[in-house]
Amino acid sequence: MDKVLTVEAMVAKVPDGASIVFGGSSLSRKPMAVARELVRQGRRDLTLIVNIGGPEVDLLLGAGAVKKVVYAFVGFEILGLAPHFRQARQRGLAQFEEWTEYTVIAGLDATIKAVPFLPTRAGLGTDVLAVNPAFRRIADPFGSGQELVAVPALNPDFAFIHVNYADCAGNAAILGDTHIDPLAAKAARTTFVTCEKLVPPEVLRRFGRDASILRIWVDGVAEVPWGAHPTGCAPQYRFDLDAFTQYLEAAAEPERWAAYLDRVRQLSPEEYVDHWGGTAGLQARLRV
Amino acid sequence: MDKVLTVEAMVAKVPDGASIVFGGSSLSRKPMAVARELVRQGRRDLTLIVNIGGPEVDLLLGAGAVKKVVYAFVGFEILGLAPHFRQARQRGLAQFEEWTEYTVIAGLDATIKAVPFLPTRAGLGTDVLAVNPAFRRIADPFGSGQELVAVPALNPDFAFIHVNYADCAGNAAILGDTHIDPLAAKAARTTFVTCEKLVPPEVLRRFGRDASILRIWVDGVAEVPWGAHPTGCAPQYRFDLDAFTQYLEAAAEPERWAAYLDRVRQLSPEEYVDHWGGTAGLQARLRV
Amino acid sequence: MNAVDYTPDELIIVAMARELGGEYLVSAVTPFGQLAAVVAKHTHAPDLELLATPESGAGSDPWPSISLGQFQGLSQGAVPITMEDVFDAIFRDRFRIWINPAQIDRHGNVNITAIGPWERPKVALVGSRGIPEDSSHLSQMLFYILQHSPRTVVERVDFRSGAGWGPDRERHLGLAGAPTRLVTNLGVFDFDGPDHSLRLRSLHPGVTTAAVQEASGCPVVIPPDPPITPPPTPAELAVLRAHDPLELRRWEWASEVDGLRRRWQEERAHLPLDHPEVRRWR
Amino acid sequence: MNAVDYTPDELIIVAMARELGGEYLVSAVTPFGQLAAVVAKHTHAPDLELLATPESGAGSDPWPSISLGQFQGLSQGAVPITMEDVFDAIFRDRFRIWINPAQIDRHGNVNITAIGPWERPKVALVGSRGIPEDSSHLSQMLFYILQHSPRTVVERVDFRSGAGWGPDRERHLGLAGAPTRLVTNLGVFDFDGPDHSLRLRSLHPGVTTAAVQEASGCPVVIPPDPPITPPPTPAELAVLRAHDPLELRRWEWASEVDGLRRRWQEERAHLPLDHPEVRRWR
Repeated sequence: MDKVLTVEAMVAKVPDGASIVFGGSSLSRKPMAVARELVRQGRRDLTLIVNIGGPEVDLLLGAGAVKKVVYAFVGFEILGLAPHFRQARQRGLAQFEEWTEYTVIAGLDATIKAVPFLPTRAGLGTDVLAVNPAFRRIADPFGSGQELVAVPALNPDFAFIHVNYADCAGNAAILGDTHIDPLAAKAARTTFVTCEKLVPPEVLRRFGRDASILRIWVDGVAEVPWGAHPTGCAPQYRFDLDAFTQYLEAAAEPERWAAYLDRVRQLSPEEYVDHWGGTAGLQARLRV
Repeated sequence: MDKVLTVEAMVAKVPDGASIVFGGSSLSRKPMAVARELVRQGRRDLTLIVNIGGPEVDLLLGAGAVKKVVYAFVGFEILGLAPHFRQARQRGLAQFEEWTEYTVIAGLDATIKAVPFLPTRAGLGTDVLAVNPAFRRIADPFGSGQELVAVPALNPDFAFIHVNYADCAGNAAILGDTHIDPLAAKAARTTFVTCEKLVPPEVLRRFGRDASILRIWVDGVAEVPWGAHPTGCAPQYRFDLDAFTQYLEAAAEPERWAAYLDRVRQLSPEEYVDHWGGTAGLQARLRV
Repeated sequence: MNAVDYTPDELIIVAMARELGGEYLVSAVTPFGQLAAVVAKHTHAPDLELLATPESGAGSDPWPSISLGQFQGLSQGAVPITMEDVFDAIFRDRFRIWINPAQIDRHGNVNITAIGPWERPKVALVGSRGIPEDSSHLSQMLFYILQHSPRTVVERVDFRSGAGWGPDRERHLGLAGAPTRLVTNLGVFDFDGPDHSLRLRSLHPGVTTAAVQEASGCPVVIPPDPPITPPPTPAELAVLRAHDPLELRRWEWASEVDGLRRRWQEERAHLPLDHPEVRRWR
Repeated sequence: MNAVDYTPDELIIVAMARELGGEYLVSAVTPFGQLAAVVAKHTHAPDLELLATPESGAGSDPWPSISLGQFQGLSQGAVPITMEDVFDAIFRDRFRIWINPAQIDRHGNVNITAIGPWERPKVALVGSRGIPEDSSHLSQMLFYILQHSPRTVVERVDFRSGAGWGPDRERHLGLAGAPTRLVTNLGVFDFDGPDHSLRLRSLHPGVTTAAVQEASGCPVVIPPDPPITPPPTPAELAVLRAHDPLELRRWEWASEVDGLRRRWQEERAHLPLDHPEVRRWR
């Protein structure tokens, strides 16, 4: 079984208006090649679902590709606030639904477990319940009097995940933090994996429990070296402060941002690596 | 931090009437040294919680130590039915509550997630719902009309788990199937781990994700070689058909069973190994 | 083409194998179920993902085992997955399993819990295990019975460990987890008779429709001129036999105790069981 | 005993460290939080289990990092745990974290979501992240603020990302997740004033009670003769400085951009980052 395809072909399968859950977390292992390709192909009206979102959400908001964001967090961590997320929130340029870290997990897990909701106490006593109309309050059916939050199932059309290694059948190994990626892979109707390197199945199996995404959940896989850049992908590379600085400078001014987007639209995944100095240039700055 | 103690000292902390969840599954990695020690110390009125139970449940039922069994399955797999479980069920010698594999998982997970219940569709259309009074039927709070089973939280007083390797702080590595052991460790008020071999913490960490039980969940750890015997403990040893044959022959007749129990009461964990030919004798038959 | 020699157990396993296809996690609980998956994978269903044990060891190529399932998975470098992974696959319908119930009834309800009333059974069996999960979520529910008789194929099971057709299913489950196939020593069946009742799909070679009806404790819908179950092909038989050198399938079939002991002693000689952790720590 | 030289950031971190104890998983989100955990573990709280990143790498001995958290965990052979493991630890109260909110109010509600109304904020911040989970389950809720001012310590937060005291807590949560400590650049506080209100526990050396009240946007309960926060010991300072050779704590304190760049370039020289997978595949 061979599920290998290009990132262009993956993204071509995503219609306008689709809902997408992204793997990774903040500045780590975000499927950025996919986010760029969504911009290149001019996708519109997307619903993005993230736990700890960052540059992927910000880029797509900045490109006008987004209708709605479901999120527990969107930011650039140590680099500050996400500029387009901030702007879009403040100007009402898209719909936003604030969840929390565990409720995003629970929403995906509800879909995985084929139930319409999962209960939690998380969110009680906060204003998340006031601003997020997706949740319901329910009583403990066993009569304790405890009130609970019913978290509805999240049903993303697509999951996009970037991993260290995968095989052609879609088995995938993540060597560092797995974040929500295994959950996203199981919950989405269609799951696409990009990887730093394709390896033979017998090599992939050697990663043992690091091979945390099983092929039965995966519909397509693409080898995209530096596919998480400018976010990091441990242990291969760390996040690229230079690239983020450029991004933040561009985002600060409309004309520069338009030029930045033009460049995103022009560069194929291979050209993108060349633009950043090729493998040698990137490794010199980013390998650890 | 040193949590090392003997299996005798662990079991001494278990009062009559306690509820215990056992790790392992059927003929694999059952904490049998603990089950034998519970018999030796004459514990009574225990509530046993198992997913795939087997010889540990059967021994304790046969010793009259059990008030109630919560189970999805109790049997000897390829060796047939569990003789004392069968007898106790047929003669009403203890209370029995039939759950299912996932609902046991969900009951433990509810405790871990600090909620009084978790919903599932498992059990709908079966007679498990008719005979198990612990469950409730609830409606989807989001109004789909779907009926669900509300699985109540399982709150075991103790978890007993047998693993391949552990360190003195209670970190534990399981190399084969983990079964419900990580869940049991997290859900119980007090968790005790027995292991084939204690190793230094820096060695334990090398097992990576195979170190699936973190010390924050563990209250005590004991080195008990062959502690799962006569069940198997991959990759160290497989189950002991000779020992099971003896057990089943003894269980078939009251006098022989009394003698069998006498022997269980006489042998310390070390003497038990000697009785079975010592390490050399056991390895000759059971190592793979 | 020459006729191929095969035994009844081999016919049953091959008939089971032919029901499997697609990309699913397939559980390995019994020798018959394991071998059906192995035969399917090596003939018409290469995308199946076989487990080395009921709940772990994905990506391996295991054969049936009395006690070596986990060892095979470890030795073959199979990916150790968790029970939660398996149930996720069940709930998302990415899982297949051949279930061998003690009783099955004309509407596909199955029983592995108790003969007689649950509260005080005549024979206490084992408990519902994971069948409630399977029978509420899978789009294909596969059963086999090695001794088709009025005691195993019944009008109504004593206890529903798994949900067949009936008012509860109509109300709560619909097609999710509904029974789809039964393979016995007499033939292949489905539940597409009137009112979702047991129906013959094919007769095993040499079996008559009268024998099927006589061996069943409930009416069986029998179509006119039922087809004959196609016999195993040489390719199917070759795969099957290569993956069961100790003939564990015969043990499941006949439950000979001496045979179990001999196989338990012999089986560890048949696998290259050489786990690095064992070498490191011994 | 000689007086020990220390800087304000070091005093704050040590005051934070002293609040930690027992056997808990401690998350590493910010340099201050990370260093507080490291100082505690290497002085009075050896049983703490430090994470190398917010959600993984247990059993390591990490120091604060701009981008190397995961790499440290991998290089040190830390056990990679999952987000689910972390939330299980939160729900079972085996977890501790120092949270740095944008606003905290007199009843310990905290805000990292938005300044101004949520629907159309004046400043959109980041979203509640995992604070709702912490503030409904942990028995110890620890907050720090590096710039104690009427904009950060307020009468009422613009948005409750985390649940302080109030009618919702009384009704649904009780003590689970209730705020317990606030450390700022001026002093150490709790919420044990009347009606669970903000109360001074100790003043940092040289700070007056008047300065505390002036810097706060809400009344602060100030006991007569409040104690002075004990300065860092030489042992505490030694641990702190050894684990922050690039002085990332200063960056969090001052947010100097050039400093970030320099540290990003330098930090990879400071760790023996040598993961076998990198060697194998490059």
